[in-house]
Amino acid sequence: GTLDEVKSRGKLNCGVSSGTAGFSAPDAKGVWQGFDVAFCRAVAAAVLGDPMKVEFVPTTGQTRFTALASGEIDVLSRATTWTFSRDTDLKLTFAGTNFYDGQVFLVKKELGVSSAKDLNGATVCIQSGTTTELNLAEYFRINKMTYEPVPVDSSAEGERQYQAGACDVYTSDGSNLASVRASFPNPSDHVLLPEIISKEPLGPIVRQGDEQWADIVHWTESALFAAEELGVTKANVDQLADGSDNPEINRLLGKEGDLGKMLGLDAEWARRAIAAGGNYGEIFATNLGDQTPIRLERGLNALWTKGGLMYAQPFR
Amino acid sequence: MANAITFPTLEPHQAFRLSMLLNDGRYRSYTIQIFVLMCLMLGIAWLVDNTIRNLALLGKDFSFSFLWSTAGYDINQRLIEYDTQMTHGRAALVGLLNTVVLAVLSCALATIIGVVAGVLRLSGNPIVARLTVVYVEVFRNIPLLLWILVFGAIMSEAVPAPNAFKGENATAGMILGAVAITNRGVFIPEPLFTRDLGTLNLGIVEPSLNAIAVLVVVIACVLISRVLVRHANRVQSQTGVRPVIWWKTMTVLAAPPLLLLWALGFHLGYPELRGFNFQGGFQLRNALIAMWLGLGIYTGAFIAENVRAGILAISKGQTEAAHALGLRPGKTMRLVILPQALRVIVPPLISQYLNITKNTSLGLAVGYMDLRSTLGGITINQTGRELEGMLLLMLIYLSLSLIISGSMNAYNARVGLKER
Amino acid sequence: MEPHIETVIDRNRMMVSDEIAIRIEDMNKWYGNYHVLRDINLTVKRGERIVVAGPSGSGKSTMIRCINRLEEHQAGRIIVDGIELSSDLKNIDKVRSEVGMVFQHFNLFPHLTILENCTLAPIWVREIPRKEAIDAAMHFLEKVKIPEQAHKYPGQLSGGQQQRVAIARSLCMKPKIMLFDEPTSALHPEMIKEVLDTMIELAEEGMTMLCVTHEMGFAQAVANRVIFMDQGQIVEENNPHDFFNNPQSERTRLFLSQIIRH
Amino acid sequence: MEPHIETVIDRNRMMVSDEIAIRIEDMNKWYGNYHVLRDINLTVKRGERIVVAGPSGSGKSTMIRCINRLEEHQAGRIIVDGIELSSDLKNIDKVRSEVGMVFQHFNLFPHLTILENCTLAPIWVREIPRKEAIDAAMHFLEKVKIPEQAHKYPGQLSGGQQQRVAIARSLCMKPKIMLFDEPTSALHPEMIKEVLDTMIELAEEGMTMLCVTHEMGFAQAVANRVIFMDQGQIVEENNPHDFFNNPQSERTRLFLSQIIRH
Amino acid sequence: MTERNPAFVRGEMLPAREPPAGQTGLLKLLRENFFKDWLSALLTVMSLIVSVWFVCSVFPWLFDSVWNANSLSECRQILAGAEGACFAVIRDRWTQLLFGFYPPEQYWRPVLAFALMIVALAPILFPPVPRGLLRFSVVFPGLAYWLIWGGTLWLPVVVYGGFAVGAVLLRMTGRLGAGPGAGLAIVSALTWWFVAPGPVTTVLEQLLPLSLAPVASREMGGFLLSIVIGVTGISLSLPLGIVLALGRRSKMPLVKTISVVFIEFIRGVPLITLLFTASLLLNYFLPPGTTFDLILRVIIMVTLFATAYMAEVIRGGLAALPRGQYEAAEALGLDYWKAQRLVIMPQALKISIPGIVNSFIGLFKDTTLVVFIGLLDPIALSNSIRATADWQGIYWELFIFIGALFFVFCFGMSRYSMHLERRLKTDHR
Ligand SMILES: Nc1ncnc2c1ncn2[C@@H]1O[C@H](COP(=O)(O)OP(=O)(O)OP(=O)(O)O)[C@@H](O)[C@H]1O
Ligand SMILES: Nc1ncnc2c1ncn2[C@@H]1O[C@H](COP(=O)(O)OP(=O)(O)OP(=O)(O)O)[C@@H](O)[C@H]1O
Ligand SMILES: [Mg+2]
Ligand SMILES: [Mg+2]
Repeated sequence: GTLDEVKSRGKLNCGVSSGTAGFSAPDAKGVWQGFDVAFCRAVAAAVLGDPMKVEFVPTTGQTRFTALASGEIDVLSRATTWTFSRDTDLKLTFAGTNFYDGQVFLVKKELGVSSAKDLNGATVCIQSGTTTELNLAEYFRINKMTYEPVPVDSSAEGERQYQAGACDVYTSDGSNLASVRASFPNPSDHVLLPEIISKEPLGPIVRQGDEQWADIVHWTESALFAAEELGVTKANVDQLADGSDNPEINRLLGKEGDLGKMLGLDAEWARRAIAAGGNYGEIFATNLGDQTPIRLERGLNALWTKGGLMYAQPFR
Repeated sequence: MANAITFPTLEPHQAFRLSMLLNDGRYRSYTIQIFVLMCLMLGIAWLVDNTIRNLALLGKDFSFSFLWSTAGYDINQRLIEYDTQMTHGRAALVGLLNTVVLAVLSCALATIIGVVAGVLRLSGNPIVARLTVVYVEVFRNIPLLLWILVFGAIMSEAVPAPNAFKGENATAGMILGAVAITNRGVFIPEPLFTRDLGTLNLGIVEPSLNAIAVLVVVIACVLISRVLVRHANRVQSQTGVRPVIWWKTMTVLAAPPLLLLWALGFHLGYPELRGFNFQGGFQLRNALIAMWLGLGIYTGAFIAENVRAGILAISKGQTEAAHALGLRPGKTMRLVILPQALRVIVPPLISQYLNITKNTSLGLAVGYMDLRSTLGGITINQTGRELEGMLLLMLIYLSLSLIISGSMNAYNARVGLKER
Repeated sequence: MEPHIETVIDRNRMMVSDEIAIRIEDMNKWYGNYHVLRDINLTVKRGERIVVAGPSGSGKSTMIRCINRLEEHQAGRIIVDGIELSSDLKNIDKVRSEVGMVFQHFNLFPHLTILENCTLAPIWVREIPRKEAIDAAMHFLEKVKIPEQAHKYPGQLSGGQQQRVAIARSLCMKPKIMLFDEPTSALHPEMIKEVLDTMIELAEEGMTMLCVTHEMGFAQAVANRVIFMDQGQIVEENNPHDFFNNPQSERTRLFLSQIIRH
Repeated sequence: MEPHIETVIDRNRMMVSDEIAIRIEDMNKWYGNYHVLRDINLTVKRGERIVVAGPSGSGKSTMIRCINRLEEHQAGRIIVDGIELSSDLKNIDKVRSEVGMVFQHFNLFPHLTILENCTLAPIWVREIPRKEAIDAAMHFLEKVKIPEQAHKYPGQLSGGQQQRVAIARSLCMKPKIMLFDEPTSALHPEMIKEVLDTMIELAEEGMTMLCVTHEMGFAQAVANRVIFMDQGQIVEENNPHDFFNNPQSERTRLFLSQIIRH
Repeated sequence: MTERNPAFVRGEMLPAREPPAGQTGLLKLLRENFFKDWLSALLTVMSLIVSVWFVCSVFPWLFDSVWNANSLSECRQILAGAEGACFAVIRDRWTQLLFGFYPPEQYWRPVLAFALMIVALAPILFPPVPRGLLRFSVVFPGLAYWLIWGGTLWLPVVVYGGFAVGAVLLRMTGRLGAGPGAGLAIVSALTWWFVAPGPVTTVLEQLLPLSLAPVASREMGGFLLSIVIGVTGISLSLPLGIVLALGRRSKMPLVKTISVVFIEFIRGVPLITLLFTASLLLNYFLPPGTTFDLILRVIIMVTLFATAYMAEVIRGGLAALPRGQYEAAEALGLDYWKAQRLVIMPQALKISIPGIVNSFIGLFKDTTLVVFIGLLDPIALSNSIRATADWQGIYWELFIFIGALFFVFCFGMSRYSMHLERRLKTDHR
């Protein structure tokens, strides 16, 4: 299975986007950074014991599924929406949702638009080859409005076109637009319209047919949620791993039970995954949160206990 | 030739031996060809077998039925009717038409630029010649993709947005009140008719009868003017003097179409700023313009070199001979230089057309919805039919190429110089 | 040097009129700062046949090309058939349609058949009906002995045949004067004779000819006068007999000795 | 026609053996539907020197090229040195290494030096050690009197020298038979003699030679037999003396008169 | 003037004189070159206006450029509203644009490989260079592979061993005739390549370790990637192109048809569809479960692409050879392959060098298309640079840098190929 391949190779091949601020982009030293990247590092830490043993494969909207199907990458972590046809027809397995997003519209304040319903006749920048494109077409169709699509092939390109005024509206996932807006010289000149026209559950994907590998990816993700729920952080994970009075933490970090073995990994897998970049909340904060230029709110991505949708399956 | 000396007589027909398969010129070529054929068949069989097994492994089949399912995505530039509820096949057709339109426009632009630059480069004026050299070298030595991106950037960065046309203190204005150059495209007046003859339903497309009527009349006028020219030729060959017919041909070419247009109530629909954008008129989108300029100017540099080479290939002696015979420069050009230069220029020109057609596939870079972006892009991406989609895509490009190179061969066969 | 010409034509049979065909007075020409032609003075009478000789680079071609204004002269006068060559385009046209020229490299139009080569100028310059132009062309092609090639293309003919076509093409304009610029020097030796024969025939008919050539046999057989040029000037001018047997100038002697040795 | 050959070599000194070198029986060849060679019959004995003459297009080159299978014949037989030419590639290779051929346009390999031209085939076909091949090549280059050019490239030599190299190159394969296809017709007249001299020397050594040429002086001096071809057939075959002085066929007479006048 | 009859002899030669006034000097130069007629004058004026406008609009921006900053916003602060370029991005990222993510401490390896490439090309491109260097040209590909990808030097050595095995077998089976001998040699070489590299390399490596730190091809990007793809594509396509060109000229109808179909197919589809084939389809055509490096797949497709064009270039070279060369080789008894190798190809290839250089320029420019399948060529890197928070919004500076580098490369090469063409022309005369 994929697990053995990864182990014998000694590297995890992880498909990411070649450049989306906050999610994945190489820095000046060529080290990949971002939310999607951090997730891959967690998987690598769990499986191989070293978060740096990841080979990042930049994929485009077009090549991503083929790269996965052909075995070029082991996991695709590229803000890909979980949809019915992708899951079934394209033979993919979604290993869970690690980011709840929704499609929104970004417009300039000076246009005086306050609702998406006012956008009749507008020119809309949109990344081609994404679900966004289909949502957009449907939304305008339902509301009996017309629009002029301007297809772009990357987020950076869409942003440039929007800024230059080549389109009135830029539509994309809310997280993306928030980071785009944040990077503008004066963000307050732009508004995100209140309508969220689609649900975009994003998450890592693996090939269909390798249940063990899908489980590993899914439970690594879950471990990160659970760690946040249980208050396990990058800082205290080593200390808690030596034993705590919470049995669930003990099970999670390999002190009790043999959950790791059931996955085909060793006992400390989750501990390493958490140590790699912290729990889910920490990953979010370092890549997308308030301290970053992107300044994204947790919103739906908060824990279920805090009004969000993030909910770890029980480690038992 | 009787000769007494005994001579080793050999049997006239040697029996077939196996070694002749390799040593006998007649059989060896068959041996080799059968060997090659077998290798080829084995190779193809191997590929097909792999493909079938891979498809089975992925649980996919091989079928083109996806072409008849709903596309769902939008195409901004469409020459025939299209909306999101139509099929992927229809979307591919729209893309194909966009490809063809772009190719035709770019070929025209490249030819004009190339011919002008090629001629200017040979002009005695050193400044102009130097500038054309700069143009040719700069464009030929930098990748086309970069140029397309640059033109895309120019069109969206250096050109005013529509709302710059708005209000009292507008910072931009329309050219002659009819053409608006904005960073969403160039808006030009569109032809409109007050008397609409309706449309002709041909199944796939529904062309407007007005357009057909205009086209028919124009073609008829061209044919008539050809008759006039032929008549002039006849008069010339009989009397030696060529009758002056330019005004007749002009009239024939211009008057009937103008009359028809008047009868149909032809007028121009001017673009107007309404709402977010200019409405009315004809919109040439940025992607089209960036691709058009990129392809046209880039390829123009190559054509300029071909043109220059073509003109240089006609030796100075030809001009001198024509002058010595008393032919004026204009006639020398028309009767002696051009017919010869064209023979040299046209074949490489057509292969540049071929390049343009293939290079339209870079439309993706600026979001031009050509065949590759529709069928080879969004459709494949949505349906996961990369095998079928790519095959179809390649076949279509191949047919376009074959059509173009076929026309080149026909031209070569027609004008090839006769040699000893 | 093999003499290609066996028969010396009867010079007296060809009358030289007193009319002046070409008159060049103190003509000078520069290429940039390079003084190619220096004080050229030459008068050619109608019916005269003049051979111009001289070392390479001496300006022979340039002089002859000035006569139908393929090159512009900068000082002095050239009067052809009573028309002075200046920058007046009308005059140039008139002169060019009176003066035929045959080049070293034939310069036939390769995209036209032999017949079309010959009728092009008559039809478009003289504005003669096509029928007549064709008849005339066939007549001249017969004269140069290749009427059967009329519908071939130049590329299909041998060098000698091509040069004869070039002569016929010039003749089709019915010129009063013919200029030849080394018409045989690009030809294979076997073909030189057929071209020279054609030229001799032309000379016998009394055509005014100015001929740059190194075929001394031809000069001896046909020329009324031989002109020797060097360094852009006319160095010696004489009748062929004296020119070859008793050259006056040192340079001529040197040149002749070289030519004949070669 | 200038006779380039002054000395008529002593024919008796050169023995003609009774062995047969080449035998052509009822050979026919077509180019498409065009019948180029018709019922050719010819026997050449070892040591014989045969000159083939005839008007252009009569099939001389084609016949000679059939002998080493540069062209394929379609009917009849060709037996060279006891080997019948058929489509058997081994036989063709054998024949080709016994038969040397010299072309009108030399066809030296311009990317190789003279010496490399001469050693190429011995090394790669005969598989002789390089050292020996070079010695042999130098020997033959001395024979054709250009050993000093051995390290130049063909482009640096004159036509005559190139043709002599071409002969030396053939000789390096130690052929039993040499074929010449108009070896002098692409040469400037001054260079013809040096090539003919080389060929005469070869003849004196008793090489079997089949030579297409229009050099009648050479034919008279060297040939045992002259063969006259026209329209793809052998029209006359005779000893040189009778051939030139007393031709039997009308066509031969016509041809000789043309050749000699030109 | 005087009538000079019958004879005239010039006593002393006339000296050369200066041309009359108005025929020389600046004025004439101007008049003749720039203002000959109204069209020329118009063109002159227009060209001047265009040049001046271009200079005025671009130069202030260029000269006012900022080289020291860490982000675009810092640049903007420094410029304080003035028009100016922010070349700090180049300063910040130029190594990335050149090498991609190649480990910085290993940069010397590709640089050395590039320098060696010039040495290896020298004997082919510059005739005065001693021919002996050709041996180095043969060794170079293996050496370059080792330098760039690292790993053990023994791997390329063992791969070269395959050629040696083939050559030895060809020698030994020479008696069998060319066809079977060559076949056997090819089969044995292929067997060697399939069987030997693994074990033999390991053994040799244990005996004498010669290793460099391995670098994955994924780490390569920028111009390094363009050059690697371009150079490998062209050099691999050369032998294949020769075979294909010979196939296209073959008298055997089947061989000819196959060659023509292949060439026309490849030349008839855009390169980008072939690249998509490499990234999307190649896996379908290979046995299930085989995956290999995307860059390798791209190189395969690019090689096929270049092969078709190369075959046409070489076919041109072959066609330019006079028939006599073939006939002379045949008459000397050389068989087809020997004639090709010793006589025909050396000449045809020499004639084709300008064409080959031009194909290389084209291919090198076309390597930018790999951006569409997610490889990090310079253009893709410029996109990902623009995706970082620091340089979001920067545009022209990156394009200018990339364009300038391409220009220098391609222009240099195209000049060189023109020079070659001229030299060939004089060589032939
Ligand atoms: N277009 C030109 N520009 C500059 N110099 C020229 C030009 N044409 C000819 N010349 C020079 O003018 C001189 C005379 O040239 P011309 O061709 O008249 O000589 P020629 O006597 O015909 O020589 P040849 O026997 O070689 O034809 C030569 O020195 C030549 O180099
Ligand atoms: N490859 C070919 N295909 C068709 N016809 C050919 C070919 N080669 C020669 N011929 C024709 O065959 C005839 C004989 O040609 P060949 O070259 O043998 O004549 P030749 O006697 O050598 O003439 P020459 O003295 O001109 O060399 C000619 O009519 C020629 O046109
Ligand atoms: Mg001259
Ligand atoms: Mg012949």
